[in-house]
Amino acid sequence: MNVLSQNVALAASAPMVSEQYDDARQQREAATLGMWVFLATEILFFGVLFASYTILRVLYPQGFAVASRHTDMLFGTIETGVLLSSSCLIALAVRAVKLDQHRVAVWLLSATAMLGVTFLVMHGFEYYKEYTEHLIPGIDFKQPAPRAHAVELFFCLYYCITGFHSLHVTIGVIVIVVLAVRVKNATFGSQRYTYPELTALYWHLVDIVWIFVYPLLYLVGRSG
Amino acid sequence: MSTSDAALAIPSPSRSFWNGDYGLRAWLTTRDHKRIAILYALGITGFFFLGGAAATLIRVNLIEPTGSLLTAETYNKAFTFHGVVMVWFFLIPSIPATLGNFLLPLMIGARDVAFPRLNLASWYLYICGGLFAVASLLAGGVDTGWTFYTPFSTMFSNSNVFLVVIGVFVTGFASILTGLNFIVTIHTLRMPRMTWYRLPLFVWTMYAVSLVMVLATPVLAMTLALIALERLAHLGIFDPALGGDPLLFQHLFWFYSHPAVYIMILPAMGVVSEIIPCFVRRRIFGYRFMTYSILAITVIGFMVWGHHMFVAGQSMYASLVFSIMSFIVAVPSAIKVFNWTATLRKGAITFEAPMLYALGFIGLFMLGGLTGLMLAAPALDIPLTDTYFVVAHFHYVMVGGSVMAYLGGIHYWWPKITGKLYSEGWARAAAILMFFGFNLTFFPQYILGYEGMPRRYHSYLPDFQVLNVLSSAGASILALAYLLPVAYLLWSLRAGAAAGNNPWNARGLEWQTTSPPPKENFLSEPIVREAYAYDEPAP
Amino acid sequence: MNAHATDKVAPVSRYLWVLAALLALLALTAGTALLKLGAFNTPLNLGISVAKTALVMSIFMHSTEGRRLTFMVSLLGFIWLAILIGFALTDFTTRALVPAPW
Amino acid sequence: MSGLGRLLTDASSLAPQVDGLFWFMTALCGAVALGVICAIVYYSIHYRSGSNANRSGTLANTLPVELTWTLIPSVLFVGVFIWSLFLFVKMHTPPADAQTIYIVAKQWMWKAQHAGGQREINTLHVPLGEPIRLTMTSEDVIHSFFVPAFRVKQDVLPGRYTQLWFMATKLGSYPLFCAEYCGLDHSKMGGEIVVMRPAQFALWLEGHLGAGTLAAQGAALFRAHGCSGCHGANASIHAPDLDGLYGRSVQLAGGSQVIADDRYIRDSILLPDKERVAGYEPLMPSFSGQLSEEDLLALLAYLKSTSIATSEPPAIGSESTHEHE
Repeated sequence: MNVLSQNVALAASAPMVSEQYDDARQQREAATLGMWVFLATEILFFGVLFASYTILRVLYPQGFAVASRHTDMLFGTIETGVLLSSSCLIALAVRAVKLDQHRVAVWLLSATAMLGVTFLVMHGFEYYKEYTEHLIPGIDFKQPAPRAHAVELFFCLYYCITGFHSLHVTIGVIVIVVLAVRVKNATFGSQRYTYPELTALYWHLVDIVWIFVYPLLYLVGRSG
Repeated sequence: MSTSDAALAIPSPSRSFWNGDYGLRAWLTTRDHKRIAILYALGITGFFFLGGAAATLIRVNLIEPTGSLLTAETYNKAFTFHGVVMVWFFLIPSIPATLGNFLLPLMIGARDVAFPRLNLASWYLYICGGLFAVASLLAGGVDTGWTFYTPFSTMFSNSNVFLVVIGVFVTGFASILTGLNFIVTIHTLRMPRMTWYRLPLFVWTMYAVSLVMVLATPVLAMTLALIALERLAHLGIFDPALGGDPLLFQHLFWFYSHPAVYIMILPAMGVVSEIIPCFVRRRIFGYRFMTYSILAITVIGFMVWGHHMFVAGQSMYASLVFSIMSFIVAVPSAIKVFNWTATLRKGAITFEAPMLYALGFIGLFMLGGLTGLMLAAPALDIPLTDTYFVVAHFHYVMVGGSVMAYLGGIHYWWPKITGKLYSEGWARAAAILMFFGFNLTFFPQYILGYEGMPRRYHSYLPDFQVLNVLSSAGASILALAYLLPVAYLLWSLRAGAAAGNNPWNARGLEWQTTSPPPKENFLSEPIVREAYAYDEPAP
Repeated sequence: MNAHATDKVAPVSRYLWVLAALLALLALTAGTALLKLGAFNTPLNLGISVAKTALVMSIFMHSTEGRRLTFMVSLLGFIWLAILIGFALTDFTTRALVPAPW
Repeated sequence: MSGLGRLLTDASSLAPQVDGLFWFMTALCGAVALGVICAIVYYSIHYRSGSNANRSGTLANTLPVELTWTLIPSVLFVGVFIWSLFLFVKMHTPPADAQTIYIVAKQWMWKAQHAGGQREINTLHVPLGEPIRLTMTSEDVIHSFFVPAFRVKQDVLPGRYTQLWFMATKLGSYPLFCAEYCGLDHSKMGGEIVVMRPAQFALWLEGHLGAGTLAAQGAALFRAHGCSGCHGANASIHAPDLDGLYGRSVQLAGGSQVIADDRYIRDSILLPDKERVAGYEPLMPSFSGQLSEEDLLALLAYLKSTSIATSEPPAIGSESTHEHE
């Protein structure tokens, strides 16, 4: 992510069009397309975890339902709301940049980053709670039967998925903070908004991943 | 013909991309796609000979049924290193990262790729991953085989699996970023009149291969990351002792590693599609069908991975689905072979070294492909899989196919890249030697496999010895044939005649600039016409 | 594309409405998860997730507004993930059927 | 090449059929390859630069040609696929009257258990002309049971049973290989399959009797590990009666049904709560780690034997047992 966004960003924010491009429009199209291709690879990075989840859930349907009930649905739901809201805010921030409303954009970006941090902090609490409940596979996993095996497998995936996702949130927050600073310095505006747009695309993808994580990890077997 | 217009060329060495900023620092910070291609070529050549050294150990060990040269442990580490290095550090980046990097912008009339800085970053990732692989060797090697099957790789192997897995993970990012770069380049940086159906087929294959790299490599990277985590934290997703499923690993692994075969062979098809029309002096037969077949291979190639798992304990029904898909994906490959052959008809064929490599490619690739068809039939795959039949099959495709095409491409574009002509006689001799050495090495392995000799065997029944000795004899010829080009190509840099801008009188935009090209690729705007317009005079 | 950026900016209300819809879908998915729907819980949850994703991609990410290429690329990752999961499931869902039905 | 003869023997009922497909495809592929190579050589000579061949009249419309060489291979491929499909299904479907022999693989040896309790390592004796089903599992990593002369191969996985069948048709001994890379001594993990006349095989079985039949060993384990304490006839705890369980359809607590086959019984011993029978409390502890793979197979043989005694279809794998008791 870093290499790409920096590269794309530098290409987009450079005062002149890079030598390989004919004009700014071509450069912008290239950067946008590059970001979308990158997002496709991100989906497949997460896809491995989702595929593993699907297969293991097919093998242990009831075990996964039991395991899912160990997660904190209230936290999960609030976290989802937080990410959805942050997604809206960053979309509005890009809109503000395009309208040269720099102060508004900085505020919106700061709020987005704050929501991202909120998400991470809440997740930290969740991890702590699971630690106290001995739900850490391989390190400290003590669950009474029934279905301890499947519960352990579920939590393997739980940590891989949420950990990998939190890594993305962390990177996103950093990128957004950098963006906010640069918007404050009026680097971007109605004539140059590729970098803000690409940052937002990335953040939306992080949100989309969570939209699927939420029902798959938190909502299985809630009714049973 | 080959030097006819050398006299007309205006040698302008001061403007070439080789000149200008000299020095290590200038090269290591370059953003010029042509210099990055040279950097890749150096890395790839190094890894090719490293992997080749491992292959030499393997073949020498197998001369005797008891395998007396190496211990079983060293042998296992040798074939693992051979596989890992040849697949990820030679074959995958070979044509795309060298010839692709060099030629793609030239062929579409662009000044560079879309993200030059990213391009350089890819090279650093590739080298960094390679260093991890070499470090794993220095630390004592890895004994899992390049396929890292679980639970052996996660719970049983005591070797440096972690290091090599990290190496492949890192180099995977190089692959992904190169693919991303190429896709964006082809979409946005084509010259105004360079429409999709005027693109040389090499560019089409670069586009297809980029799609595969972008869509498959992430799956490998994450799967290997999970392997690393299983070793570190005993996660158990792939470990049956903890309720996981080892076949899940195989599915994820082959979801990448089968399309990876197309990463290796599609660019080779692209190179051959450039060489043949040039030396036949004719348009390629069925250009449109060639593009459709490239796309068909790309997409359907993602739906056949289960044919690696017919005896692995996969459901019988899944095997049948993957089997029919594997037969289907063979059709577009067959079309390509027929079209290349049909291109020869009514031509005026000359047999310079690149053409010899291309013809060798067709023969060897066809044999590899047809035996692949036998392996796609699950009833035949049962006795043949995991034997030398499979080893022979994929070496025909990857070495007989990809490496022959890579060398053909290097010879074809060498005058463009370096501005020098190599010794045609030596080049032809090497190509012919390679063809025979290759067949002597690998054809006996088909018979060995049919007789039932399993692969990855450090020692074997005496019954198999005659064919193994033949194979090792072939390998020594092959090794010599691979060393020859290094010698005469390097010699040409010193003593070769000036090549001129278009020594083969080829079409394609890359031949309209100087040899070697200037840093900005074109000093004057090239003229775009249909690809392979050999029935019209060169512009 | 050459036009000034302000020409094609959607009103703020549109974003807020979409957020409201997303939060409503979130409430719906959390609520129905607590109902005993048997085998239908998961498909319903996933259906709602797809709807949410469609909203985010089309409105927030503008995936349908620019070039058609962008839209196609935006689907690429999902399609390939479907290939991965779909073909892998052909194995895991039919393993128990050992004897052939014919 | 003396080896060719020994190794290429078609010593099972499946081998000639596999060979038939193999040689058909070899001929087909060879014909295609030969055709293309001949075309390349002919064109290369005839249309070499400077020859006075007629070069006029190149095809303007290539579509018909392209379609021809798209459709013909497609039809051929589908034909071969269908042929292969029927053979593949046959190779996967053991005949109903096949005797079962149990195989346990470990780094780096093959252990076999006959129904009569006879055990052998790295050698497997089988009777001529009788279908044999191998039920196989691994104690550690993935191995693969490969007998080239029979043209059969099947990976052997830890934590699972896979099966393979063959019917030997020629007397003699044939090499057995491990075909899936399994670590240090992978290449040494072999042995031989000895095909004997049924009468001789019976004698061999008699001469190698172990501690009772496999089912009897299983019954002993059933008592020793306390299984009978709950599942036995006079047990005070409410646990399902296992007599005649094998092969029956079981109603699970989740509402679904499952056939009590090898996999189900294995999983129920090791992961009792994975698929619990409807109407019983989840009281059974996991026996994971307490029973070796061989013990599990003995228990399986015991449960099967109770099923055979009570159900209609005659003895699967118990014939030899009765003969020699």
